[in-house]
Amino acid sequence: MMIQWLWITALHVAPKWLESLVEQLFAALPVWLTSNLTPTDATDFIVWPLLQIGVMLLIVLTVVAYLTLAERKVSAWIQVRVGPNRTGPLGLLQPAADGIKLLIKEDVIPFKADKVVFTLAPIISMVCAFIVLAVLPYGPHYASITNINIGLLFILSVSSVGVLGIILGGWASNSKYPLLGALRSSAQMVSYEAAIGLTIVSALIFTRTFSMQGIVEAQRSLGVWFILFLFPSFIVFLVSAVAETNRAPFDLAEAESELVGGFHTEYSGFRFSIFFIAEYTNMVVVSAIAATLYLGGWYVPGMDWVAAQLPAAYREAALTLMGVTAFSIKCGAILYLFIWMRWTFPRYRYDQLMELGWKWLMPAALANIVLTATIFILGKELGLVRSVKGVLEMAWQGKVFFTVAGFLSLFPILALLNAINRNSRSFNLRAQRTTIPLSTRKVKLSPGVKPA
Amino acid sequence: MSDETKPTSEATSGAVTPEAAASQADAEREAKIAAAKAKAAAAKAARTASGESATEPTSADADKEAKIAAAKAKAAAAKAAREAAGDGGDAASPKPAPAKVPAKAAAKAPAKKEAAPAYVEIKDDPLITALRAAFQDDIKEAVTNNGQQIIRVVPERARDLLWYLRYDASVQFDMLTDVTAVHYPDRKAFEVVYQLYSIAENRRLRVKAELPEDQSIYTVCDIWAAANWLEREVYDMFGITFEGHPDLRRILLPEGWVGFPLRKEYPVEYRHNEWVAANLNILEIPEGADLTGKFE
Amino acid sequence: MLLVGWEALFFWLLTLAALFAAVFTVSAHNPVHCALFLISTLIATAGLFLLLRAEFVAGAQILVYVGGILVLFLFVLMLVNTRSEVENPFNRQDKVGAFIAVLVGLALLGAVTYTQQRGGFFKTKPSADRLAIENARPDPNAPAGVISADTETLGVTLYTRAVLPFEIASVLLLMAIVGSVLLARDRRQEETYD
Amino acid sequence: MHTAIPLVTHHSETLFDAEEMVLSMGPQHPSTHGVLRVILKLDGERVVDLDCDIGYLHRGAEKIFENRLYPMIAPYFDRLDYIAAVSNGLLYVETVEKAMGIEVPPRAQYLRVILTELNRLSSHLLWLATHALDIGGFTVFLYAFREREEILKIFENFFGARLTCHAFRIGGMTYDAYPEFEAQVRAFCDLFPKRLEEYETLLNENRIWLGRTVGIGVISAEDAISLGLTGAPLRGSGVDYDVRKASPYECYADLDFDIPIGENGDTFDRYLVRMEEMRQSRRIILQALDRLPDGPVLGKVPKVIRVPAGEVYHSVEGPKGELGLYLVSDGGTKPYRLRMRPASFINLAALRKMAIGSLVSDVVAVIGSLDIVLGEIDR
Repeated sequence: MMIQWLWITALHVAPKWLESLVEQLFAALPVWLTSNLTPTDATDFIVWPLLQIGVMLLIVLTVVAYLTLAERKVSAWIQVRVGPNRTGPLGLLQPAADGIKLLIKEDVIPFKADKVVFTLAPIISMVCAFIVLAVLPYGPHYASITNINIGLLFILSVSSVGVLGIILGGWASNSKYPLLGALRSSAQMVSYEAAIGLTIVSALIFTRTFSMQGIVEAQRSLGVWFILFLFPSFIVFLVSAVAETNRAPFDLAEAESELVGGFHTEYSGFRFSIFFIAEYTNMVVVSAIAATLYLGGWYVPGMDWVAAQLPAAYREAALTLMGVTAFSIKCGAILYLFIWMRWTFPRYRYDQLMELGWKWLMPAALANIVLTATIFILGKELGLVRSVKGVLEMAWQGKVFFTVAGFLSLFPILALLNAINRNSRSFNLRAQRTTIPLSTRKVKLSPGVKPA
Repeated sequence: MSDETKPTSEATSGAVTPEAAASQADAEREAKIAAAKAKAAAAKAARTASGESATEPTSADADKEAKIAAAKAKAAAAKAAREAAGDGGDAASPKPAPAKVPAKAAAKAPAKKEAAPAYVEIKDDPLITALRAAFQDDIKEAVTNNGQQIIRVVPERARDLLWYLRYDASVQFDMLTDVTAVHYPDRKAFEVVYQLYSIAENRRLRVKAELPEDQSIYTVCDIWAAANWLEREVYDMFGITFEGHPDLRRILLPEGWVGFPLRKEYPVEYRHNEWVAANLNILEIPEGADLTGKFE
Repeated sequence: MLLVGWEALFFWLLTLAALFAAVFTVSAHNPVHCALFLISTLIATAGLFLLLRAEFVAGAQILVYVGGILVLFLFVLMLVNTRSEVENPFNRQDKVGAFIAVLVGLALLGAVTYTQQRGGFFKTKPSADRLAIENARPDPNAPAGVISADTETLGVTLYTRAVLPFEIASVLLLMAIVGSVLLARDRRQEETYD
Repeated sequence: MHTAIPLVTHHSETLFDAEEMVLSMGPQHPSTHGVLRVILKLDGERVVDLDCDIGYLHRGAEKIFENRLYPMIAPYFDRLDYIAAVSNGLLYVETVEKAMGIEVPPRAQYLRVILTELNRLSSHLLWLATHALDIGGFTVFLYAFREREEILKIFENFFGARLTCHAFRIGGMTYDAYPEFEAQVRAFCDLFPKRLEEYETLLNENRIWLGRTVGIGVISAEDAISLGLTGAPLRGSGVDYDVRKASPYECYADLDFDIPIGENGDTFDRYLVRMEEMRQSRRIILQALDRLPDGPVLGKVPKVIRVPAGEVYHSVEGPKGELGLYLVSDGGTKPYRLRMRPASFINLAALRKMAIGSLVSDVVAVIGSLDIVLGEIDR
């Protein structure tokens, strides 16, 4: 009531008000722009970023397209098949064919769907997946688009918004399977985001920064990868990351054998392909985070030495080249792991997924924070590590200490998990025998009981 | 199950209840049909009754009833109607007479004879002997054919017999392998066939109950859970009503289908055009079309 | 802190977006749409935090509110009768609501006027506190690898000076969780599920 | 009451009330193995009640049987359980032979056993494939199809068909085995155990697989018997009943094999039972190959097949369970009534008992473990 009233009064009492505002705005705009947008500003803040974004989108979309091909090829290899090999040499044009097929398909919007949200959902998914690409450290210097202060937090936040795409898509379809998929997805995301966030906290103890480049630099200055210090955290992250990207064995939101396709059951053609691209982009993002946090990002021990051998003019370029290559290889390895997992494991059940999230990964992540902090303080007290201008410095003794302590901290965590899950059903599954009696024998049945 | 329908081995309440449950409307319909056919049947029945009695495998009792029916068709139809409505006096008797059935069977049975199957009476089997002792004349015969044991029982006691075989007999038949029916249009009857199996004794037994058309039989759902779907299928295919069945719906054919395909009078090639048009929306019925659906 | 140039532009854009989304949040007919507008409001607010150079707060706001709480909102909305359209999103509480809204608006206006009088929301120099933080913050173009002063300040404050309120809040939330679990599980459910 | 911009699309319908939701699973659903439709009543994801809607594939087979000459009926059986066409064909010819008292020559008996067991293997492999696929193990699916392909190649050579195999004739076989038959079957049997181990490596100790199958769809021995379950669902519950042992047909009495028996009656035990059955089938095939006698493959059969009046019930152990056939003859050239006891049909009836109270995902797993074929259920 009030809102309408306010609107009406605002527009009716002074109809000229809005017009004059617009007029003033347009009059002021050129002046404002010239005063605020110097040519250098324009190149720095508009031209360069747009160029970088364009190049990166091109590269990432190609990578994503070929990731789908890689997925199919790897799965074919795992399953002793050939895989796509008809479109182009070795099936290399398959992604293009797939893309064209999806583009020219009929775009169906269900009659009873909430059309606005239905259209919005894939866009949310893809935009969020792509925004994150801006802060990934592909390599040193020119090879990354931007380096923001809260890089890691930014990635987590944006990908948590990306979940909305799945949820809203499932809801807006106005159909039961997508709704179930959306329900599953929202529960799953909330649970596993918590686990991811917590496991990253323990990594932050060593990285001392949220900035993605900063994390790489931290490892570069130490000359080690944090996977050595943070092995339990890495495992928790990896498992949660698979869940976060909705991939098997955690692909409950789509679960084609149960929910027919889950949240994207009603999507077709281009809209479906947007979801598809978003999913694979998310895979790339998550593997990039894992590579950055635990595997040194674009840093490989010894690359500085190699660069130092070269003439000074080539150093930067060589470093960049090596960095980008190393980063791609690391991401590729993790992506391969994801694909491998998908084609090996059966699918979790909804409640088992929740159990894994809340009773295994969460306690492990929490315990790991405590343990890592304790280890860090211990190392600090022993004088093995000192903080210089926010970056850690340590000698080889420190590195050995943290490595050993990191791996040893697995045991208390496992002990804790054992204590928590000792009596749960899933914990005792391995006790299940896998052979069955063969001898022909008559089973003793209780005598038939007459129903009353 | 309510007390009323709970069967016991000595009382015959179980045998009577289907009759009691049959509605008055049913009985009236029966009476009308019987009355309408009576006149025509009387002459025909008189001609065929003697031949029928020789081959009819059920009992001399039926034959006797048939003769009565042939002589006094109208009276028999009235009696059938009364019994269908559930005559209290008749219910108390240990062996309810299947009155209306042979009357109609006799009335419509064709003169064609069947070759007598090689059924051999079972003589010395402790289980069968015990059954005979417990059920007396309700077991019409116990025979073997192709080496397989068959018990024929009056439909009213079929459930009691199966209950007995499941729980009380010396060989407990714990598995109901199959329930099916066979239609004998010339006798105007179905044979409801129960295939039993005892896992412990590795023994099979077939129980058959000859059920007049339009009469219902008791469910055995609560004795063997397997009977649920099997009886539904029999209902679906033959239209036999199983009383006390918790969920008697069509199972293979869609809801709303007309007719029971495995009855002999149902044509092999048949399309229920009305149903197809209404439910599948693939057929437009032209004006004045023949909706019987029989193919040329 | 002066609002000039691009900052001003973004400030106004984000503010308007937040305000309009907030209005639609209460006036939308479909609960899920309401949640969507609420999300927009929160994201716009996060943008405002960014303008204030409080990157950590901005990130945490999106992560916690959008990624966590509103996803749960949507979860609940989908579980319950999702398709019920509220014909009139306003009920008899709207008068009370309007009154409170006006009250809060006046209070905010007063606060803005007050700060302006103290010297500086739109016009003049920033306050001494803010200046201190501004000066403490490293140059934005400085090499990465350093926790932003904002994050550090927040962390230190939260775990030293504000530790008691922080803990009280967490205990309160814990109680709320336990309570809601107890309320949600009725006897019938427990019997069927256990 | 409207805001300035119309933002809201109007939905008039209520999707479901907060308590329960009715979900129609099928007839077009990836995991209902054909055109089964399961109507689930859900509380969240938990199944409160369910009902099976079958009959989408109903072809009136039993009605057709009554109007066909005896030799004409046999091919219809291949189309009932199209996954186990050989077993179905065997059931029919044996029933007629039993009713007519025809003696089948020993070579035909052994060949029939070999082919039936191969068919059991292929059926079980298809079950394993789809069961694993339902639970999300896609790789097992393709592995199992790889081995099934080997069997189908043998079938193709023998029968000329891969799916609706038909070479059994009343009184024996239509033709003898092709020359390389024995070698090919032996080669397959040599390969097969390794492949079985491969599947078991992927599944047996897999925590997710165990989590999805152990304790899911439990059915006690008493319930299983009462529901008339046969085949692996019955044996998985610990009841030792296999028609091949209980009332041996063909030459099964001469062959040495074991019947695996489960204990818990859950999906995992049914899985184990079938896996072991595959090993036993291989044993049977090898033994039968070793003893394969020479001689004719077709016994003395009258020109016009006329079953003497009477009735006979015969059953064989199909891959899905006990396949029974009840033949009532009036002495003519067509059966008066031919009733097939469909194992899948009766096994499927147990779904309700097994799945109520579990989750949607479990329903899929249980349907997979029941190993149903809609062609046989709907007939």
